[in-house]
Amino acid sequence: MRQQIPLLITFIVGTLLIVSVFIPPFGDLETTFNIWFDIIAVFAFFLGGGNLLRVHINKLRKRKRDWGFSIVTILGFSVMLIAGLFKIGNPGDIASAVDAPGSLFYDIFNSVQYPLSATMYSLLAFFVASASYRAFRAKNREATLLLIAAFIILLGRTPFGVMLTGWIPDSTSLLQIPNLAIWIMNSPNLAGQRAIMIGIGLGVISMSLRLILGIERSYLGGDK
Amino acid sequence: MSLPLAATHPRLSVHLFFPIIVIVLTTCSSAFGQSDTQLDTTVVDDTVSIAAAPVTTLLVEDGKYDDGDSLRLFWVPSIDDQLIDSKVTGYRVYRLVNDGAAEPIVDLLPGVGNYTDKNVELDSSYVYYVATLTESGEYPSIHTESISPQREWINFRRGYLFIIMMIISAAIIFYVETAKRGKKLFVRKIAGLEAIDEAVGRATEMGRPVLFIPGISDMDDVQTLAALTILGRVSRTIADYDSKIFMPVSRSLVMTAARETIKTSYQAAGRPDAYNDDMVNYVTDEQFGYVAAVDGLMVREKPATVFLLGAFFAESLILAETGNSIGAIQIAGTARPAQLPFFIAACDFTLIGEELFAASAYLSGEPRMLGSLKGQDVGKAIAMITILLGVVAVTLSEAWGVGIMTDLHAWLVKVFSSS
Amino acid sequence: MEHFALWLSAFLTLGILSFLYKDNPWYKLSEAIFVGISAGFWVVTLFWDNLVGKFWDGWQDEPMLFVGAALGFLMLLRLVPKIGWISRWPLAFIVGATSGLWLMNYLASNIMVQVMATIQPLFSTGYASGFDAGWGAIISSLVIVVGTFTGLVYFFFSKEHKGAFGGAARVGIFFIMITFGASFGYTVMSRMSLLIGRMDFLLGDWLGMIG
Amino acid sequence: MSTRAKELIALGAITLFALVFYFGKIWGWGTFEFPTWLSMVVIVLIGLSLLWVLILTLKGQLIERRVVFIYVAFAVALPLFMSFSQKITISPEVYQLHNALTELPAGSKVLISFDYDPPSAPELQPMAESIIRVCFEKDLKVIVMGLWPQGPQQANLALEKVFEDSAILAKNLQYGRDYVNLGFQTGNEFVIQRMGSSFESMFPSDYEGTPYREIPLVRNVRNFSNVDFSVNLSAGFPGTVEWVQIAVDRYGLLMGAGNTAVQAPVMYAYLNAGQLEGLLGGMSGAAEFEAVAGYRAKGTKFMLSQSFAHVVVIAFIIIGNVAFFRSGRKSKLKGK
Repeated sequence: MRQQIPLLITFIVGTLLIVSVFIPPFGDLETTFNIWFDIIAVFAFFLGGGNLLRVHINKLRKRKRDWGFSIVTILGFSVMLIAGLFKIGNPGDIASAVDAPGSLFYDIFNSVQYPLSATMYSLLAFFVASASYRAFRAKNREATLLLIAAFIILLGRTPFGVMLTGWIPDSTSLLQIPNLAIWIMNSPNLAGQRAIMIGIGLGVISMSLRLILGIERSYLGGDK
Repeated sequence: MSLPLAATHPRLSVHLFFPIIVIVLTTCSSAFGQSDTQLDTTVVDDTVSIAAAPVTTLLVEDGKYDDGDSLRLFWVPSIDDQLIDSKVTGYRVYRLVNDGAAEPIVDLLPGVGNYTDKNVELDSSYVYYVATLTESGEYPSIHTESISPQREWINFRRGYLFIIMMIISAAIIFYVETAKRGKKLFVRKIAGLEAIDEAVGRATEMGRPVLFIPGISDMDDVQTLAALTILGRVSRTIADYDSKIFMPVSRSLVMTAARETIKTSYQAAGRPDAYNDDMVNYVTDEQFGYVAAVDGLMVREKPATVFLLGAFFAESLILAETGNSIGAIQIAGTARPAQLPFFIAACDFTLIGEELFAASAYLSGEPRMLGSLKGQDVGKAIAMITILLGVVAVTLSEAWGVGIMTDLHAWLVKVFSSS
Repeated sequence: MEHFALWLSAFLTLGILSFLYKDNPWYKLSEAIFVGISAGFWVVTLFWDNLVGKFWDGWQDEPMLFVGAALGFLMLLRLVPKIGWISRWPLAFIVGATSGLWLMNYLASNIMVQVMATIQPLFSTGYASGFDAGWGAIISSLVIVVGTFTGLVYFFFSKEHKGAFGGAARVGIFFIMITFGASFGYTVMSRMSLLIGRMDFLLGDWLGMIG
Repeated sequence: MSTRAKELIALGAITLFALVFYFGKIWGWGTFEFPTWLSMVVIVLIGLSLLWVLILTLKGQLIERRVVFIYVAFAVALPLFMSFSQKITISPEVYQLHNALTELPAGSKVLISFDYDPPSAPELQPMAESIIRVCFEKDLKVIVMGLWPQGPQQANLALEKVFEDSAILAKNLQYGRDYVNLGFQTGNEFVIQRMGSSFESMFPSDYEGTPYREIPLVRNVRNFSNVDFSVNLSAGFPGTVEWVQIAVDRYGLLMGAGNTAVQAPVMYAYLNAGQLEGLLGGMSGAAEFEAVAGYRAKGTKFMLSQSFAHVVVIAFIIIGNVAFFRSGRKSKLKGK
């Protein structure tokens, strides 16, 4: 029973949503599902947020390594909760938008969360460089193609690419690096993207069918 | 001069075309004795007022293949609706429900000639008219006839979509059944998946944990589901090897589902007591906050093996490079094409798109699962044949005007644009 | 207050950047703040947008929302060990719905649209002037068709990559590699501008050294 | 000396550096700029050090990734101080925008719509600053607005920046008379449409809450026909596409645009069809505009930073391959 009911729910809901595409009166099911999902996600958040707190309180209580930082996390979490749920400092009191300019919530977001987020994002600039250094090596034919394509696109977007091949006459202007870069983006790149996308489409169909039909059930009642 | 201009500028050609239609229509209507003096009567005393002609040939019809929840309006825009220096500032659609009072329902941009009213109910009747708006007033058109929306039970426009879906699904189910009956099916090796056992084994030998990241999307992304099905197999191996796994996640629902998955695997391996909820922890929904925490965990816990499977966005390279720097074996996979190059660059094995979805079937080694992979190939074959056929057909038809090829191409277009 | 906010932002920015050197207390502090604040941010946002905005403000008009809330409530039963297994129901619901939705979406947008887009003439004749496509265009069209075709061959699971089939698969993986190289090169530029923005904040807004 | 001590010294140095320059900022030190010779020296040094890394690699010594990080950091940071500029070839569409602005008679009204938010600021903010600056230099009146919620904020930042220039400050420009910020309005393309008949209906009051009719600059501006030129700075939807389709096509507004590098390619179609009077694309567009306007500011510096960063990435790809071929392609290399 414990296994059968979930499998049945998955089957019925999945089939219903597939069929709804062809039956106009069921057309709203997708929207309905999305709203329900959002609501379920909020309830699940009690579990997630609770888990976050529990982990850090445990760390604190058992004086595990780095327990001091757990205090900071708990404090940050509570401050943000109080500021947002009670809308502290909001210009229009409780009726105003939670992130109205001037509120504590808004200020913390701007001077704490935004710089943190933007900086974490900007780490990519460093990692792009280190990955290029380490990984773009002509180890074999595939890697060489990857390297050449990346190199041309990169060069094509800097003034050096223009200078390097500017002497090539207009009759064979395709060989000028900026033009070559555009051609790569529009032709071989497009072809590769399409193959990958069609493949993904089929993968999703097969995966979804396995789930709906209950062949794949490792996430629920396990494989026996 | 005007002809090539109109040809290169579709909107302009439309605007050249409408006046002609309107002239023809007005001539016709006056010939039938319906006086169109409305224009004259709306001339107002105010000298700054700008009069404009109302829209013509306003038609209303039931929205096809819907739940009886739409009505579609068409009209020919006002003759004064010009591309440049137009007097017309827009159109306002009015509606009379069950012969009640007229109410405005929407304002539209100039140049617009249709509107779909999606706020209608099955049992009511509706009458519409459209007013041309200028800066000084409104110039209403005649009313439409009364209409009630109809409900259709089947969307025939998507017939071919249905057929294609059935063919692909049938192929998959057919091979699943064939395999179930014991027929051996060949599936080629997928390097990234062959490496999983070895990678988990390595973690065990080194006495270091396995880190599993299921992407940053929630359970409403099928990539997350794929990641969880793989987690089912991987955690089984981990349970067998008595390795350790830890899994920070960025969604509460994923946390719940992942716990369920790992628990099940440990039970299946006969070691339910070794399972512990702390294997999976929620961190934060914030994309880069999650990344900051995972990066920290990576350098502190030094996992021997890192799995990055699921939906990844800009953070893919940050995670993969950090994982690389601690010398972990990394197995990555995503169906987001933009992130694949970063995984290719920084990870040891990468499951490219479709391989991510095939992974759990492949790992299970179960005949039924492998059958579904074979079924997928049928879909690929259909796509490939269609592309070849279509390209040949359209080329022959465009270059040499081969009639049958034109028909074939037209049919393919019809089939594949039925979505 | 303005000074404080500026220094706080700069402190946190440098804290994250310090991770590039190695893991250290400064980074750990920034990370702890980040996790706490952002988790709180999302609880608050989800609370106001979803629970209040979608459920509380909507249930009078849409009583079916209670089904969603009930499923959400079942989720919480995990906390009661004895009947914790009921929490699989909402999960099963989500898995079913996600599978059904994505199956159709991917069929329509990934397969049908992409196949359709690939069906283009290799060349066509103009009304009077014979072929109106130059060799460049013909080659480009051929490359797209061949690349898409062989790329799909690469993804075939049920046939060994041997012989002519293997050759095609190899051409396919070449195309896929070019694709990866191209998108890598293409993204490098936008990634750099993010860092430039942060540097501008540190050296300009904070320290006022640059204009 | 132990690593720990070195780290503490580095930390102390950073703190000291920050404190010194922060108080310097408060005391009014102003900005720093390398003279050309110093810029050249810096570039030569970076080049030489890269060469040295190459030689080390040839000798079989691989550098670790933190060295790569340092190069990226310097490649991005140092050009921000350089007055030296790379030779910039100016695209015709940049000239076109500049000419369109400078040929306007003094007193003409220019509408600038800020349709982006902070993440796109590195690319679009330099454009905003130099465009506003050119307007003020030519005594044009500036009306700013935003279709993105954070747009007007970005506009204010840009205005503040422009007023730091003493030449502009000396003009003693008045808010409300010479420039105005109308703020943000929700509704995306419909805002543009309604502005076609009445600005006031969409912006009953400006960013600071002053009623539209009480602002001298816009009191007589009814719709697009009272605006002489417009510039749209856009990072997506709603943005240039919507402005072109509605304001340009329907109301005949003259418009130029600035776009992020990612979306600029799409806009060339409008440029070629004559629907746009000029286009700036990404950081290079901003740099080119500054070059035409005859001064150097953020755009040029950012562009320089970006080019430097690209060169560094390219250099390390080459070094990586040298390392690989030197090792005889034998073993699978893993940079530390």
